Amino acid sequence: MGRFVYADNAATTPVSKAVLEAMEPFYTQYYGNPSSLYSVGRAAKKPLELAREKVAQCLGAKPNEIYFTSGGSEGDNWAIKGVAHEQSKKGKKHIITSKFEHHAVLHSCEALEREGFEVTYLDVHENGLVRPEELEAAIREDTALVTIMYANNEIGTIQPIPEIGAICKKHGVIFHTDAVQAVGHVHINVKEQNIDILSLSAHKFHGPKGIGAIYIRSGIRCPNLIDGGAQERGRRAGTENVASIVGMSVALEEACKNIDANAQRLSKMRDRLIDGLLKIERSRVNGDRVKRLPGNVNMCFEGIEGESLLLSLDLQGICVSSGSACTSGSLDPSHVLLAIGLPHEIAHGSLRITLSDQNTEEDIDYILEVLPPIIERLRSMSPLWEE
Amino acid sequence: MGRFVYADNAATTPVSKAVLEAMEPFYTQYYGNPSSLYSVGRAAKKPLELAREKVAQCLGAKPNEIYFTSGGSEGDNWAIKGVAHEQSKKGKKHIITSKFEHHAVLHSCEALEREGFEVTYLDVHENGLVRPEELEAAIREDTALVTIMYANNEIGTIQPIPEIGAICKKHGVIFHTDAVQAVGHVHINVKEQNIDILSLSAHKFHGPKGIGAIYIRSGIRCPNLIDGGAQERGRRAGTENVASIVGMSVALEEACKNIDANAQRLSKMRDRLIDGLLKIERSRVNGDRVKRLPGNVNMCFEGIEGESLLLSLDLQGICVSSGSACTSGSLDPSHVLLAIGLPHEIAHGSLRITLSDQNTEEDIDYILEVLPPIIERLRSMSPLWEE
Amino acid sequence: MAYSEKVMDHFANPRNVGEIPDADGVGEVGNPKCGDIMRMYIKVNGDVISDVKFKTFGCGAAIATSSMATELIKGKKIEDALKLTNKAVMEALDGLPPVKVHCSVLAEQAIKAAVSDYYKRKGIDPLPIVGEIPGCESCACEV
Amino acid sequence: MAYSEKVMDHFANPRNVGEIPDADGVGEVGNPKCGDIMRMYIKVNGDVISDVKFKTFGCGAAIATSSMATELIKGKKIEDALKLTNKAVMEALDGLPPVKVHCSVLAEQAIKAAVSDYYKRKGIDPLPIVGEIPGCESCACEV
Ligand SMILES: Cc1ncc(COP(=O)(O)O)c(C=O)c1O
Ligand SMILES: Cc1ncc(COP(=O)(O)O)c(C=O)c1O
Ligand code: FES
Ligand code: FES
Repeated sequence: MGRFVYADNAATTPVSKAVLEAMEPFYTQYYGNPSSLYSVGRAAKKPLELAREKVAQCLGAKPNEIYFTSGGSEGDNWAIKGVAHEQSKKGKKHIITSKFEHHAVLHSCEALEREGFEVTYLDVHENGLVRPEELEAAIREDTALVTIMYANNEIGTIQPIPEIGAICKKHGVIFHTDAVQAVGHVHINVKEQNIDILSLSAHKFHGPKGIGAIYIRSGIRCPNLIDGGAQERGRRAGTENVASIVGMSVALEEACKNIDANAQRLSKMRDRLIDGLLKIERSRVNGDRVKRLPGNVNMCFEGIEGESLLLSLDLQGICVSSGSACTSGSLDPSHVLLAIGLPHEIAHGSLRITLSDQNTEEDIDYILEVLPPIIERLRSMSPLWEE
Repeated sequence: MGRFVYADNAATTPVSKAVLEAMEPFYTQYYGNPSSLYSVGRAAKKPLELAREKVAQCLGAKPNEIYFTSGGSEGDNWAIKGVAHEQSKKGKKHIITSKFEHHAVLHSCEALEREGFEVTYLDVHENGLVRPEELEAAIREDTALVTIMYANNEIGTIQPIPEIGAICKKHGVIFHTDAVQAVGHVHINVKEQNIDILSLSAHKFHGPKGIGAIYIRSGIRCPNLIDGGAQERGRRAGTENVASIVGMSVALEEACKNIDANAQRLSKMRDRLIDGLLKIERSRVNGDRVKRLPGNVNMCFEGIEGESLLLSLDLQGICVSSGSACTSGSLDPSHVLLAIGLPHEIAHGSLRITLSDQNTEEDIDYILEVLPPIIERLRSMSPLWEE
Repeated sequence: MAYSEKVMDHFANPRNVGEIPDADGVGEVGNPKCGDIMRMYIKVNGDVISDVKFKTFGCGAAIATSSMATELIKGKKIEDALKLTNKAVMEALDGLPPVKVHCSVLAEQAIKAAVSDYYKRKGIDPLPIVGEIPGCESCACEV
Repeated sequence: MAYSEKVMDHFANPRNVGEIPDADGVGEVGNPKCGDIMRMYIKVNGDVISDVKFKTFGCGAAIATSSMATELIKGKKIEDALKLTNKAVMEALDGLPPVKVHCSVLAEQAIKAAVSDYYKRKGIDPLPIVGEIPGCESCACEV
């Protein structure tokens, strides 16, 4: 095995050195409960509030609009179930989302359907983009919530968030976006983009796993998912995970500081990789080539199946995915690829390569060197492939 | 300032060196998403399942009955709201709990009351103990759930869990216990004690904050609180916080290994501290002196208010609390102390000192030296104190 | 929630603690049930508060605001002392956490209560001068 | 989910991959929609399977079970080959993750399908010998 290339940064990212260093003191030195009044408690409280300010700043929000969560899934559940239950008191029991949201959103919506809510799943078309006019047409008198992801986790397409925000504002409907894949990678400003609620997760931008945040515009009612102590101004109970919160804020600050430079460098690498792989016959790119995350490559190769492709790459030291990490173990093809209209047999042959700022041009060279012969080999074994 | 004594271990504990060392590799080396198939993913998956086995073993449960959560509050909310909603399908809408549960339990119950559930709050009497016969008398045809904490977080009283478990079993009612304060400190065996669901939180036994676990007996239906990806066998979505989960398992293993030695040493220290402080006139111990956590001291001193007491102790390097950490900032006296029948003015003057294995006899000496003159000084300033 | 250094200083070294056995006016406000009681003693010389002492049962902020309030009115004319607002006390202490604002209100009221008592003892109706002193109901806490 | 070393070995170096142009029997099972197709070619000499080759579109487990299954029947009598169960294939691979059990079922079925084809070509009704070969409906996946 020659090289090691981690290129599944949409699944998770390594924690950066600076982040780890920022976290460590909170385990053994400033370990106090931030709600405590004495010295080691206060020593934990201040950095907690500083972290909140940093996160707020990166989103264009106010610190008191930020609540810390245990990650993206919790944020999505809280936002969707909370707003839905609150709005249903006024008889609003309709939700609009898209067909290719993350399962944290889709399964939250399904849970609400079982409770009697009605959900409209917007089409995402061949290019993997929601159409604002279709969204507007779907809004009804009793629409409680619109929840559309900022960027898709498999094919990386970036949704027309400002347009959606404007439409929701115009119709007085609350707008939530699952921005787990977007935060730290593209410019977000919740005020300018009329976002009411936004969920994020630290481990997608070199922060630790198991920590995230939710922005809830002040004035928006979203009852608690986790009741209990008075932490997070009474809206999210549980002793604060100070170390991880501080780590997340450092990671986010770093990501946002370098957002333009990273985007420029990564999208160049991404495009070189896509163009190189498109030379493989009967291959295709999934999702819009322009409105996509800087580091996202998602392609299908006919005649082969995704898992055997990624295992073969793993044997060569390359970590990538087929579908998303959280559905591996499932036999169904990606709901995202089906949503953009791929037939089942092609959807099974997808490959997702997601780059971060830690990847290099040499990584791209290596993937371009290793991948084509693997595809050739798998195709030679495939009964679906007849040249 | 002479000494530094951290004696608020019921609020939170420092992370031990061994735990931190066990965590670190998962931030920068085995950072893969444990759901991923490739090398760095598998390197995270194995320790995750090993951690599950360790936690299961400490509780006398099976590994597939353990689900990782973001802490005690999430576990309590999941258990209580989940079971309640599931049981309500059969028309069971009655819950039994106690008057002095943690707010994660009480506020979950209150949320259910707003949805139409009925809740019986059992008395905890002067000694801070639920009476099994009163529990049995409260069980009705439509009782969905009994939720009684294992040990109280303020006064440390240990509830008659095996008796409660037996009664619930006899009546076919699901029994949840918030064991956040008990796990790692007293012997627990969910099977022998007929516990159906148990929530725990790592930061109470030298594990990190923001991570916990819930035991759900196999066969018990408890719908998800957090829907989404297929993690935790589809019952708790979210990319696993591998570092913290491993840290928790190491901390719990350590705590359970030394449980008897620690209990013996701590209860001796606890009793010496209590006996020493009882020499202060008009002081009292709150909660049963025998059925209490090894490290818990909770006392009231008439004529003074708790916060000024703890601030004075902080100025001398001693970290303790008045009430519980998560309600500080509230002006109400502790609901726990009111529940055991203390009048408001006395409940305001409470002090909680909670020891861990890291405390020493010298710490006790220091507290016994510093505390009496502080009380004397505060009483001399108090209009409620006339000698 | 964290206290300013000024608050901690006045908490750790409160000024004017104690009683004035032959006080000209004594006022007590608060309620043991909510965990705060302030009792203030004043000595009046002409129209000047020549001495003031306090006893407080309460949190750190209650003790600090008592101390600061006594400092601010000591040696002042009664009419000026009555102008002392809880805001002025808070500002002098470099602020208080939001949940502790009521303590400064208590300090303001304690002074008024002491002055009221002074007028009452002199047979003067304090109401037109001092105004109503709201009871515990003015704070958020349920007694 | 993690594969055993044996599975990874058979995945990385599959035995008997390819086609037999002049095969005596060819069987194909699975469905592209569910992401697994196995095609097996057998050469029969008397009552012995003298050669076997496969082509598989599918996951790592599908390729490894195909490889292992061909190894296990090569050179065996037809009647013994038909006794090969998916369990035996799994055991020979040191186990499979639960979600991948169906792949071993597919391998068992592919052999049966090839043998059926062999009998059919010889004008013999395979049903009494080979039995029913269940289709995709035998697996949990929705096609
Ligand atoms: C008895 C009890 N239950 C629940 C909790 C909540 O745990 P966490 O803060 O980890 O959410 C705590 C402590 O904070 C507790 O002491
Ligand atoms: C778009 C999207 N939403 C939500 C999540 C869930 O985040 P987490 O795993 O932190 O709960 C993820 C990734 O896992 C994601 O990519
Ligand atoms: S007097 Fe303190 S809150 Fe009412
Ligand atoms: S053939 Fe693969 S699951 Fe049906």
